[in-house]
Amino acid sequence: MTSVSIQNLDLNFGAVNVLKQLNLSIEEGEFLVLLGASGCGKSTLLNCIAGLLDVSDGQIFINGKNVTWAEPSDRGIGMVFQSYALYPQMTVKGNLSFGLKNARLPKPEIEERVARAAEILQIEPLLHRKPGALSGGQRQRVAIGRALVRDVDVFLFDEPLSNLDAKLRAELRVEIKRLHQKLGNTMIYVTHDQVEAMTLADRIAIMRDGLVQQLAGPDEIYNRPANKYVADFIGSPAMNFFQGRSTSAGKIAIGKLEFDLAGYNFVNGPTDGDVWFGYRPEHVVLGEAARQMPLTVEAVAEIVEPMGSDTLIWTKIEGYDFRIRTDGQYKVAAGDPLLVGIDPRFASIFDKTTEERV
Amino acid sequence: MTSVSIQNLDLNFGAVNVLKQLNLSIEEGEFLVLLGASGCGKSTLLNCIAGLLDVSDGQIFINGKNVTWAEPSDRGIGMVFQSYALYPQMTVKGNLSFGLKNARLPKPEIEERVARAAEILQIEPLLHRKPGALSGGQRQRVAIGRALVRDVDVFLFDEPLSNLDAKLRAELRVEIKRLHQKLGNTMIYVTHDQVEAMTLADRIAIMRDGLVQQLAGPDEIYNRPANKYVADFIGSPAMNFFQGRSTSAGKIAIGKLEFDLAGYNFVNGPTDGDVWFGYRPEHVVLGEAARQMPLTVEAVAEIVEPMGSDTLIWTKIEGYDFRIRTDGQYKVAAGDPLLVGIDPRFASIFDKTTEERV
Amino acid sequence: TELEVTHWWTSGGEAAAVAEFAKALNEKTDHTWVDGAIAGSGGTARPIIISRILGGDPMGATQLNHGRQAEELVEAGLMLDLTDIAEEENWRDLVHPVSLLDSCTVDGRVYCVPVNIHSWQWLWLSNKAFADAGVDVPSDWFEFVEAGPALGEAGKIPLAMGQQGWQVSGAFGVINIAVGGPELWQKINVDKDAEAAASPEMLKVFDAFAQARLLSQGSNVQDWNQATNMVITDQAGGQIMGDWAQGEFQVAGEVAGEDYTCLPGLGVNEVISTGGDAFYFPKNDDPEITAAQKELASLLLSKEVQVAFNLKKGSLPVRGDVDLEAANDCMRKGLQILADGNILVSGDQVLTPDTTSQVEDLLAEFWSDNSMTPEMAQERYANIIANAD
Amino acid sequence: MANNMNETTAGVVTGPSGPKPRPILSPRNIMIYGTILVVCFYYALPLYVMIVTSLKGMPEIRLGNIFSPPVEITFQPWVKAWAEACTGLDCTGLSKGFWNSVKILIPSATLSILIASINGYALANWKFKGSEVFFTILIFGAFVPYQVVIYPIVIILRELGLFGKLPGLVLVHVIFGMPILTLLFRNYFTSLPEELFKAARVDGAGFWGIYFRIMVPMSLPIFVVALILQVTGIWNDFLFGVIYTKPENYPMTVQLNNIVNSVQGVKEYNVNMAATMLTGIVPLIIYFASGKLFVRGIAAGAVKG
Amino acid sequence: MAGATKPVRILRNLNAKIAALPMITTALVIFVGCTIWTIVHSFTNSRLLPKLEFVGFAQYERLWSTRRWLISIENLAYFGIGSLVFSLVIGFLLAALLDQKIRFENTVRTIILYPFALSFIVTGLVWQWILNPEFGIQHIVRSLGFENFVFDPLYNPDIVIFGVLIAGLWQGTGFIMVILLSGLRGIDGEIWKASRIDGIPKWKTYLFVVIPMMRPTFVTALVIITAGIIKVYDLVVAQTNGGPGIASEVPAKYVYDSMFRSQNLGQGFAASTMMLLSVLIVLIPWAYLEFGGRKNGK
Ligand SMILES: Nc1ncnc2c1ncn2[C@@H]1O[C@H](COP(=O)(O)OP(=O)(O)OP(=O)(O)O)[C@@H](O)[C@H]1O
Ligand SMILES: Nc1ncnc2c1ncn2[C@@H]1O[C@H](COP(=O)(O)OP(=O)(O)OP(=O)(O)O)[C@@H](O)[C@H]1O
Ligand SMILES: [Mg+2]
Ligand SMILES: [Mg+2]
Repeated sequence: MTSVSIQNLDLNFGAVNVLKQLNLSIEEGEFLVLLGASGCGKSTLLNCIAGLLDVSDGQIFINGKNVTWAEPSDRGIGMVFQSYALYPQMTVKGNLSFGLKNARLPKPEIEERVARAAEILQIEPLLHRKPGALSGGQRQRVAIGRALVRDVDVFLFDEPLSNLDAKLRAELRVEIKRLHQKLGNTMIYVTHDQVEAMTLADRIAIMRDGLVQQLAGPDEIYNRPANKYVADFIGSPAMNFFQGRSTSAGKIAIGKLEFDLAGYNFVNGPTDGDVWFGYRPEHVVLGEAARQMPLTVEAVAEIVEPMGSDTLIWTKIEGYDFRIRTDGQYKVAAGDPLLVGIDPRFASIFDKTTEERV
Repeated sequence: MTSVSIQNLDLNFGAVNVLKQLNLSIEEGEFLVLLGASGCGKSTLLNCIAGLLDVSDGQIFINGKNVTWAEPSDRGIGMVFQSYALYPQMTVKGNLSFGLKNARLPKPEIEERVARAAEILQIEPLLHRKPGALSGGQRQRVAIGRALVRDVDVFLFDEPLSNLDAKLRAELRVEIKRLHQKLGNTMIYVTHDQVEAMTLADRIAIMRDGLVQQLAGPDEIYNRPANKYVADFIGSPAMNFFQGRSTSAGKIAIGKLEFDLAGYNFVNGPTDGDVWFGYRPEHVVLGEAARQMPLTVEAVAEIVEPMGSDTLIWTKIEGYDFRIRTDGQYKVAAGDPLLVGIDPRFASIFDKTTEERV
Repeated sequence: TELEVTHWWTSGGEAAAVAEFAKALNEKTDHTWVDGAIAGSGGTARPIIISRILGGDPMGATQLNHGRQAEELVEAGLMLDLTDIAEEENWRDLVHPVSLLDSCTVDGRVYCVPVNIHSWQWLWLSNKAFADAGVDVPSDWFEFVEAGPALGEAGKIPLAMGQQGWQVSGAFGVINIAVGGPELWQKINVDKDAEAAASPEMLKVFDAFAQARLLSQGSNVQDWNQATNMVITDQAGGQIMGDWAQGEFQVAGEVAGEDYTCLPGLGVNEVISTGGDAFYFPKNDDPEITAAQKELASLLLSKEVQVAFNLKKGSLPVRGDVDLEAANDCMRKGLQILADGNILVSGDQVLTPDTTSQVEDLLAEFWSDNSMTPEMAQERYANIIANAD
Repeated sequence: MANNMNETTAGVVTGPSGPKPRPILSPRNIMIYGTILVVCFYYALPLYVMIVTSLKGMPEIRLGNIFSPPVEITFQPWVKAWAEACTGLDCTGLSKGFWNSVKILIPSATLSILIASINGYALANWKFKGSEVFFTILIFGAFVPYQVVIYPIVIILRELGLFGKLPGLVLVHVIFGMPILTLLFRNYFTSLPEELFKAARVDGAGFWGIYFRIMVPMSLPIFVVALILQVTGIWNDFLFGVIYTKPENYPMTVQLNNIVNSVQGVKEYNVNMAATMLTGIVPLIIYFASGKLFVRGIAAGAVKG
Repeated sequence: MAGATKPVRILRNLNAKIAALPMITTALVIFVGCTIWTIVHSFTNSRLLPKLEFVGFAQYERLWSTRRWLISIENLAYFGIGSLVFSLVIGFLLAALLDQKIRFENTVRTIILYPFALSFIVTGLVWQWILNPEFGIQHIVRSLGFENFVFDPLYNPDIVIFGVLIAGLWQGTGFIMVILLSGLRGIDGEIWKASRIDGIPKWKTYLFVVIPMMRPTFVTALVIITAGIIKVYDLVVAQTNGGPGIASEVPAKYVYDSMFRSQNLGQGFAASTMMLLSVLIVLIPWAYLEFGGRKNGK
């Protein structure tokens, strides 16, 4: 069943058209991540769903009800903010129960809900502290708790982890994932952190300038990006791109290199035309094993960046910057010759003009 | 030759002892990275070297000269700040030449130096713009240029990239590396980003609470961390730790598991005692290959985080959280059984009480 | 040389009078009068004058009420000693009554020039107001009080009174002398006899004062001349005010006896107190200015100037030998009383400013607060007198 | 709002769509704008009364009510207030006081802002031993009632030979402007990135070099705020003007008070109001002209700190 | 080369020290020196001229037995509490009103703030005029037919101080409003969003969430108001000059009048010392909370 459905949503700030006829449909219990560069309209979309912004056009349905004009508190949503937005003068318990008290729930009911949320989030010992006395991670948990107690159908997260340091971020990421597994609510999660998006999402919506570029599972987004923007956006270090010409015979020419695209999964079969040939740094095979690959190129390591677990190698192929990511145990120094193997099965090819996947 | 030498440096803010009898010696042309958690005193140390803070005790030598009490501009250093710290009301050219004008250099000389720096950094077209009209990366380059024109011996960088987005950060990191290769100056670089530290440094100094914990090359820091703090600090996801008991016979017992530490490179040979057994997530071998490892354990994947290029698997071994990082192509789902292989050669073992490497 | 002269004569009549001084100085000497008028009452102006003298930026000459206000300034040696001119011109014989000059004298040396005699003891009545109310113009305070209700019915305010403390306290002094008699007044103010202040006779004075308070209900003006103006415009029956009020009647073109009536000593005890204004000359380093100061000092006492000034001001000259042909009905009454020797020293001369302002505060409070009974006021009054020095 | 939540199946455009209708005359709007109207009325009323009264003739004032617009507009009160109103013999109106105020204002404002900005800069960026102590004393000074120090300052000015002279009054304004302005500047300079200051030091700029070349050009908003505060504060000052000057140097406020209190016969309310307007006009112009800048600067300097 | 030896302490930052000289002089000579001078002389019987003839606490005894001083203190208390409460409440209500995304915000704010540009002298005169029963509000209302309407605060000793308060508030609330408004604007927008999602009515959010969060801003406003209250002088001089009677006297005026009008400096010094003391009573706990607290609690 569809949990949240957005139809032809338009949102303008004055003359600026931030969301453009956006359609999105989220299944019940799904974890959807909105991913995109800063300013692409992620928060705006989330605010529209929450009812914090008045839409300019279109409709929003939550659990089948048209909530386009409903008050935020009547929509059955909970929201967790980047800055936590805890009420600083109230204790954790006060924060959790403020909304409930206001809805005039009976006292025992409030107590029970707060206790349950505190248990789920393991913040029982903190209930009588004020937010000022909590660490970033604890605050974040309280913020989630505030949505939890309200027994909502849909959770909205607006970059809930971006104020935390890397280590804590990784931990809380896992906790949110666990929470989702336990509660099974629909969750919509905004981030611009790829790792979060990849690890948390059932489906990812990649947004750009108020439009959804691709809506698919993490795997598909990573392996079969729908267009060059998505391909470039996802992955670190970014995908390597070459300009080339493909033929309907399933071959491709990049500069002086020519090779067969055997194994590449075409959308509509091979065609003639100028294309971008994209290849992820981590799919490169180095050393002797490269000789078995459909394309083998000789290159020189320009810069080597050992990162412990991996090593990044910067080189040039056919005049294009080419990044390679390899095992941290692979020993190479700047200036060393490299044997680079490329397998078209892992490549992504896009039309030169439309930049759509072919 | 030693380029920068710090002897018994103490720095107090009022009653707070931020740097504690710190000693550090940096070779000419070396790229030293100061890495550490927030608040450990990295910036403070850098400011002491630059002369922006008066030391409480100890001495600082730059190129053999005692500069402990010299003015910042007389120390032969250039500094690049996190927030760029460009003079907003001056053009790029004004920014670059401000220091030279202050030093009353002749005009043609100034022109020449600015031109050279602009060329090196490829910011010639920007010379007449104001910082407000530059992108983050361009600003950073101007900030570096400001150090460059002054023809200094030592470059100090205080988290120069931390305000930039991930993509740009990766690019500029490479540029700084290139610059260092080209100029060959001594560079001291503060960061709390591990990737930057690992990729840029000739040597890394890991700091904690005003003390240097380990000073070594990236490789050694990663593979042979000197103590548990360093081991835990470096690497993402963090190293897995088990409490165990080692014997002088070179064996170790972790809960019900017992195995031989053959191949582990002891500092002083095996001893009896309680230890921490640390193992990096990326050194775990999965699947059938695990059977060949000295220790093979069966476990169940609790959470699986696909990250495109890699996959993180969270599991439990002997009651300890255990993280595994594996190839993005490795398919596994939450709840699947795993065969986990561990090789003591890649482990790090620390004394339980001193937390020093054994 | 330019001589800056500060004073607080800013109402119409006063300004016209002081202009006579200025004219005399400008015409008769080669000095120029630089006017330094400070608006408000003496209470506002005195601090400014004093702080300037203390601040080392003295004016050429300044008005002050003689008496104890300047005592300390003189003692501190900040005032020019005028004894040599005084002796040369024989002021001791000229000045009448001579007590005025005594007030200017400290340790046998003269430090100020009295310029006029001001007496507080006047009740100014609007003839037309009484005509409107259908009663005769009263001939003393008690008749006035009786006429009060009639005036009230005719829509007039019986007694006009400005709300400033000095006016209230001045009126109190007048009623004190009129109702309680000069001896009582002397005992309290000169001898600081607290018992007298607490005596039943004094209570009568307070009762009369409370009556006056009642008669003045609805008089909301601040300045004395606004109150005078109420009499001039026949909105009020009368006003207790010093002889300077005369100047206002004159400026308004009213004629004594016809348009208004004056009752010295409230028509009860025809005594007048001989306070008045005096000019002091702060010491100055510049000998030229010192010379000019001395010239001004003698000019102020000269016959013509005295006549011209006092006619405009409505006050009495300090010289017994001037002939005020132009003087009107009221002024003549005053001169007559003066000639008869029915005189008293003025409050300024016998009380320190500190005591004066305490009394003013008390009476102002009494005046504005109808719930304060005469007994309460008397008790506090006696207290102040007991502590006065 | 529940009536808006019609049951619908996704995909069909039924029920609420597009922006939520917001009637202009909603109770909320009526209440808000109603209140605003009343508030504006209250705040604007005195200004209105001043203007209206100053344009009426005396007879009209005696008859009519103070709120009714003038039947016959006359500028005579303004002319009188400016050039003819008397204090004692001196009938030059406010014009002299106006120029005195200008003469007091310009050096006082300039000097106090200059000194305070340098103080603030030294305190923000060049802390030395004891600087915080002096600063604390200074801030306490902002709250010391003037009455406590009025008299000793008379003595100090006398000893300096400045009493009653313009430089003396300027000095007093500089002194009493210092605490608040210094606080304002210090807060502002502290809010500038410290790294900028460090960068300039590495570039070899000294105390004055950094102040003039780096700090001042970046600090326009706070200078504007300081300017407005000082201009209005000094222009509106009464107490110091009364105590530390003499009549020929009286600032406008003191003259205003004099003129208003020099009653000749009846109070000429129209002249008084014209004089009042004239006295208020300079700060009002400054204030209206700077408008938003002032509000923004206050936020930067006052609330942050 | 310079630097090898530790330089003389006092010469470090020499320029900064020179530049701070005016501040140091002011702080020491005026705020410390003059204050001490005044306090010392408050124990003397100085009259017109300061002299060091000590009389112990006599001046203070007299001060506290003087009715006018007691009335001044009482007035100050009424005026102070009134200004504090009304400035903050009205200021906040206005700020909240302006925060409702209204149209013409700039105009409205300008109208509310402009009186701040006017001096107390001007303020006092205008309100004296408006509150004058013969011309002002009372007259108008009466001429509308309410013959018995009485509104003459400036002529009624019991309420005159509130007449002064009305004028004071008119002059000052705009500024407080601006400060509070910028404090309001500084509140994280996400707090508002969170409270909307929790379904909390606006007024409750203001009351329970926003106002507590604005504590620092309120403190700033409070300090500004308090400092102003104690100094109130011009307004009273221009509006009522202490009258009717002595019903609207204030301490600042008492000091001034004692010093210059009554020529009793010692009394004036004693009164001003009391004023200083009351400032310190307000200020020291505040400073302790602000600065002492910050150090400990970060
Ligand atoms: N209140 C507003 N008024 C005008 N424009 C706005 C407003 N809020 C956002 N915008 C604009 O709308 C666009 C989308 O903003 P939004 O906050 O949704 O971006 P985002 O994707 O959340 O970015 P980020 O990752 O930085 O949070 C941006 O270009 C922004 O400038
Ligand atoms: N001016 C100061 N006064 C008092 N303490 C300070 C001051 N500056 C820094 N500290 C303290 O000194 C310690 C070290 O600060 P420092 O800025 O050197 O940390 P850092 O390692 O650079 O951290 P970060 O990664 O956050 O920049 C911190 O605990 C900090 O609180
Ligand atoms: Mg956002
Ligand atoms: Mg730092």
